Amino acid sequence: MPSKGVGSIVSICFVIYRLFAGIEDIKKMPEEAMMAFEFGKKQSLETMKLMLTSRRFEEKVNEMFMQGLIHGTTHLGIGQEALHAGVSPALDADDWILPNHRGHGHCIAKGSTPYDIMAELMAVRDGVCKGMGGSMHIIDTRYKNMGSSGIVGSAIPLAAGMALQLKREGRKNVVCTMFGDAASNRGTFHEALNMASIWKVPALFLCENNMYGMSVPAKYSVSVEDIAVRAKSYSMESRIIDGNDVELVYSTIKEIADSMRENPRPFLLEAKTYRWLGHSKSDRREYRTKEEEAAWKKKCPIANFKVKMIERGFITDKAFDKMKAEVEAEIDAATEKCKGKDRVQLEEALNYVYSS
Amino acid sequence: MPSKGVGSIVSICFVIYRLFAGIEDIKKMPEEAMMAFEFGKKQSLETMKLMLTSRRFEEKVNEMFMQGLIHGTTHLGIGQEALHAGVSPALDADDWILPNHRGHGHCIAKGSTPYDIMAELMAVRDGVCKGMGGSMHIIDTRYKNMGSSGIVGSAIPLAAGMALQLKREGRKNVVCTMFGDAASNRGTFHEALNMASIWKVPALFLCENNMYGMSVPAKYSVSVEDIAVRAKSYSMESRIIDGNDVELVYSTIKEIADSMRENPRPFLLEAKTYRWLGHSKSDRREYRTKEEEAAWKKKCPIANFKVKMIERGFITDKAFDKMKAEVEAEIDAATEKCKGKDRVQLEEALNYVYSS
Amino acid sequence: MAEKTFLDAIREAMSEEMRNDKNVVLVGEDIGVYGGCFGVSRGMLAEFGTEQMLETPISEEGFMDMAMGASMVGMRPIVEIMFGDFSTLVSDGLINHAAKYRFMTGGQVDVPLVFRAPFGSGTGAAAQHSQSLETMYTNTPGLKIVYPATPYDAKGLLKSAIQDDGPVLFFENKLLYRTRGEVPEGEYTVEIGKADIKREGNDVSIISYSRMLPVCLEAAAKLADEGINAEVVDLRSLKPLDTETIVESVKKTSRALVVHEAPVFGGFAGEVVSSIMESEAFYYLDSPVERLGGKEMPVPYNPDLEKQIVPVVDDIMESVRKMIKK
Amino acid sequence: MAEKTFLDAIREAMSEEMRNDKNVVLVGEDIGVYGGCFGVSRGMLAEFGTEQMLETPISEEGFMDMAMGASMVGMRPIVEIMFGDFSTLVSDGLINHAAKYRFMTGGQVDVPLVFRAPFGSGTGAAAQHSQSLETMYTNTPGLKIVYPATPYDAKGLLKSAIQDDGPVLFFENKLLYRTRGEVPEGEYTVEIGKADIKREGNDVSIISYSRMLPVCLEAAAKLADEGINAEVVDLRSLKPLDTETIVESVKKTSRALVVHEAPVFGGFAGEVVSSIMESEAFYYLDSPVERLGGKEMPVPYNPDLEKQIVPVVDDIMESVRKMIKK
Ligand SMILES: Cc1ncc(C[n+]2csc(CCOP(=O)(O)OP(=O)(O)O)c2C)c(N)n1
Ligand SMILES: Cc1ncc(C[n+]2csc(CCOP(=O)(O)OP(=O)(O)O)c2C)c(N)n1
Ligand SMILES: [Mg+2]
Ligand SMILES: [Mg+2]
Repeated sequence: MPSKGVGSIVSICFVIYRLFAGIEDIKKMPEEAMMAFEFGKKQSLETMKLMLTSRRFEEKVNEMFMQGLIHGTTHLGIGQEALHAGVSPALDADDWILPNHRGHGHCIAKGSTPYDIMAELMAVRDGVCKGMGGSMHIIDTRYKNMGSSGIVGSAIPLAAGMALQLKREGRKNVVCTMFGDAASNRGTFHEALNMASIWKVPALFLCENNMYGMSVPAKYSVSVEDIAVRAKSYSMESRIIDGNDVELVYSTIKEIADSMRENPRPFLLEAKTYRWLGHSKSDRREYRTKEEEAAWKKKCPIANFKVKMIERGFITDKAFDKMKAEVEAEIDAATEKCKGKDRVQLEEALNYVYSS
Repeated sequence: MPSKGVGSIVSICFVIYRLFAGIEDIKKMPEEAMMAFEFGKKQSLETMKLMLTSRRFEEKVNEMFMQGLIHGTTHLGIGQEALHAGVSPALDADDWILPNHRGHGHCIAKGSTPYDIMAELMAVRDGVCKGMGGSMHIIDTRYKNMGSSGIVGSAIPLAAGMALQLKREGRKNVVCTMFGDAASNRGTFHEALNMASIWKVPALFLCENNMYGMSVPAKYSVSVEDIAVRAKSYSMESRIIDGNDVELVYSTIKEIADSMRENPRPFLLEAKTYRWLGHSKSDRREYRTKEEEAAWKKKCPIANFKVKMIERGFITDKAFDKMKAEVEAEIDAATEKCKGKDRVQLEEALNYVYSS
Repeated sequence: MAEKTFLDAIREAMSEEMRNDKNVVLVGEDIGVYGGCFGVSRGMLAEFGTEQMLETPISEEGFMDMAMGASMVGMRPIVEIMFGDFSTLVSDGLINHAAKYRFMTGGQVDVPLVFRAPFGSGTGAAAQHSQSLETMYTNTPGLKIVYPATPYDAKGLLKSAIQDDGPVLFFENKLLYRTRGEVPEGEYTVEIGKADIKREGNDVSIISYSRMLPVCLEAAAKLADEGINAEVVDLRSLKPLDTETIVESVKKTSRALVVHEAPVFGGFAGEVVSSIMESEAFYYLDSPVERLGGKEMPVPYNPDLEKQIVPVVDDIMESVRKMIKK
Repeated sequence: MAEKTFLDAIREAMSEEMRNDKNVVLVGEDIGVYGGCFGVSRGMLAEFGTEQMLETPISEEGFMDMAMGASMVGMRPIVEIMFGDFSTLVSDGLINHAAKYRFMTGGQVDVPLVFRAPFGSGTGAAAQHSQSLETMYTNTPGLKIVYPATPYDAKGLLKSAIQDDGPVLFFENKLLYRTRGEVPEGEYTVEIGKADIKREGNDVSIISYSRMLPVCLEAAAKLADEGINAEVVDLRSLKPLDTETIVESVKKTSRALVVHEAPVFGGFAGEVVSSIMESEAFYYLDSPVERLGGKEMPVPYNPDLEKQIVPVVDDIMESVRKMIKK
């Protein structure tokens, strides 16, 4: 995980600025102030490494599927790395996350190693869930990751409930749950956001609007242009951000989470992004155009951040390639390590059914 | 049911006025135009009779409960008569309604006789549902009343689905479903309004905000001051009205329904009102003050409309008392008629389980 | 020992556990000032305040899931729904989440949640407020289900349920709320998964639970007048089911009748019948095991019919008599 | 006759009925361009357009209820959910509404709705996408439930379901989708409520449905090599259940084994066992009726375990052999 040193200081200044500025002032805030947040070198390098790890991990999972070495199904997050590398590093270690089914990158960013997760996908005992859960249920409580429910939208109230309990215990922690554009049409979204609001729980509802729920465009299924608008139904604050800008994601999450710690309340944050690959492995992507995909690939969070890093003198092409190769080697090694590892047997699995 | 003659003409003028006036104009619309809608004498008398019938019917049901002549439970609508007498008469005969559990008055206004409903409450064969449904399920398809579900909020999507089918068939009819403030917290509200919006179905979602869901104040359970605001989450039009003003209810419903016929789309209408009695028969009303109740009784839809009628020379105190006595006699007679009527037997009831 | 109502027993169990542990929280609609739809929590708000009494909007699915989320990080919620019929609204939380999170996470997470719901007909509340929906859950690994018939068992089982680290469904029956029975003052629990012989006998085992139990006991008392000595087995827990007690009883009596309020077809009795069929008790049977339950129809509002669709004392006596004649 | 897949059979049944009646509408997620999660409706959008193909948001409860509302005023919706596990999200529509509206209204309203859901494990989809949840519904008066095992039955039963004026649950199994069988070209229906003897035999009745049926048939074929002649009964409909065919078969064979994928405890087999227990077939039994079903655990992602928790050919053969030895 990136150190929070340099970035945090900048970010805190930014938060203070925003806190003192009224809503009107924020609107009038000079461009420079809005643009003020930049990672320092160390954090930039760490962030880049995280994004590359997320991307490479998914590529590797894809390869493993093709080779029949992973079974079941999986939902890959390629294209959404700015969220992975921007969210969890902006949170405290004791803050919780609940990514959705497309969440491997978030899980790695919160602390699980590629090995922990790859082992789960390969259903061996070393997997975060001992091979019982698989891709849709990467839960790692060591790193306060309560993972995803395979029932789209059902983790939204789970997160709200966790936030409620943290608040009851007087902890200054927040719960951040990620869900898609399509999930915002579930009744659970409505019920959970209403209760989160009336009980003022520190839940950060992060809608990763990647424009599609499986094959269905949000433009068709979501009756409103910006999902953030739905916060009004719950007297809840909200904001819309470019989900492909890792510095913006980081600083926004940090600002909101820190403010929630002091003054517990929920927040709806909408991050616009795009998933490059199909919904799951069997998707032919007939529902969208190659042009649209190409346009979004131009907004690649990694490529764009790389340009900035080069501009700022934080990285060279060569150093970037080296980092990429290192990440690749690391993930290859983690994957190799999974092979031949033993799996949980029936007797042991029976122990997980009922609490003892 | 009141004739739609006089009132309709005024109402149509009003609608035309509003249609030609843009949104901005409506805001600037002179007080007089907003106040323009008044019932003529005939419609006033019919409306008053409907309100008195609704009130007296509920009083009678209450008495019957006390005497142990009706079993189960019931939710009385006393105080909400302006909605009963304002909504269905403003609709066409082929428009559908789906009142909630507090809906006897709506059922009568749509066409069922007090006898039809009282017979249902007394569980005799002549009841609208042959005594199978009881107070929470007064459904009378002869009058396009698809009645209430006992599961709060579940009739909202039912109504949206009915509207969808009417639209598919090219009918110029609307479906109006009534639900409470508390029902707006169910996930079904969210899911149904979203789909109603994307499919542009002619569903009029009428939230009867009587400030409480059982013992729970809307101020506590609903995270927003005005439920109508929630329409924004679905890019849906909405409006808030005084639900105790029968002329306003009538003209608003008429305007919206007529406009939906031409241009099918959903609408969220919030009517502020109050239920005078407890939630159901066993309610001690410890959750609200006598002062609040008294204040709302001053806003009695019947008393206030009576004042207007007297001012307009449509009724005298004496005529009013006579009407009241007539209504009372009518409901007493209907109730007496139920006594000793036969009930459906087991063999017959078995026929209702499966379609044949 | 004091005679208390079933309702008081539940309130006492909750109150004791809430006093012992501030993380035990009652969650539900109108549980505060109103005291709950059936008065179960009447008076509790004064003692426990809003910190332990979480009054919810009408958002069953949402508050069940929220309670579950809270339970994964330290709360021990008791979730009350007003009518068991609204089980349909919380089944995703219970079946897809509460029952599975411990398993799916390889044991990382426990869900110490109690779900309380009143079932049953007999109050004139019609088809959507009168069902007995235990079979929505009995086929779900990961859930425990208890369904007590007496105030004593209600209190003891509810305390066990609250103390259990996994999800437990605690089913109540509206018509039992006002029934009375002995409830000791002190702390005690009843073990989940143990049936109880509520009356001993040699001629037939009448196996039942919840509201049908007193009806069976009444039938047994009347059968005694006819010289028929019925044993009445109260299952108390449906899951895990105490097959041992059932089998021992049937081996002794050689006959069994299973009685519940839910419709016969697809009802829980099928499991009980099978458990006898699969045990050595099968070889002791003098006549086939029989089932009595609700008729194949939604619960009618018509009170004459409402009475006719659930088994009554006469039905039980008649079944037993026929069985014994065979 | 043409050999077709189970999946084609379903598509054919829907397409034929949709051609015959514009009010038959397929409702569900990603059913259009995508062709449905498992490809059931692939290609149908081109023929039927959005008028008869209603692609929904992820709002299972809402679109089930909307479809039901529409069905009360003329639509004949076929509601598809992606995974049968999401039954939990539509159970309110099915149990509290679709099953009851005709009854509660004294016959005023019919609900001609078909609910289609794919169940079952074996695809590595883990605990929330692999269940067999038929018992959530089998105890609900007002619902009919079919669960075919062959393409022929799938087409015939689905057409009957669509033509039925009441709610019918049509359950599918993912592992059957690609299986092939003969499906006649012309119009035909299979009556709801009739079981089918898929293999005749005299030594034991193996009673099953859906995905376990081919497994039972394979076991029966192998048992024949050992000189054991098993009869295989395919229930096809769970509700109404064809007790007559079951009873006749068991009277002939004197032994019965009931097999399903859902966990044994609380599973539907209990109903089948009871129906035998309560019939004259009981007196013909040479050994107790046995059940085989899923293990008492959520479906694990680990593929080794996933295979071990459902009955396989060997389990069935072993059970039968033991039964016959008795
Ligand atoms: C309740 C439910 N309905 C449907 C599905 C099948 N499904 C899984 S992911 C998905 C799309 C979700 O879209 P979105 O919420 O936008 O997240 P994204 O996949 O785009 O990240 C669907 C339909 C499911 N798992 N749960
Ligand atoms: C899903 C559900 N939850 C709870 C109940 C019990 N209940 C019946 S009416 C009611 C209050 C409804 O309040 P509101 O929607 O505001 O309508 P009102 O009674 O005020 O007209 C409650 C809690 C129910 N019938 N259904
Ligand atoms: Mg999406
Ligand atoms: Mg209300």
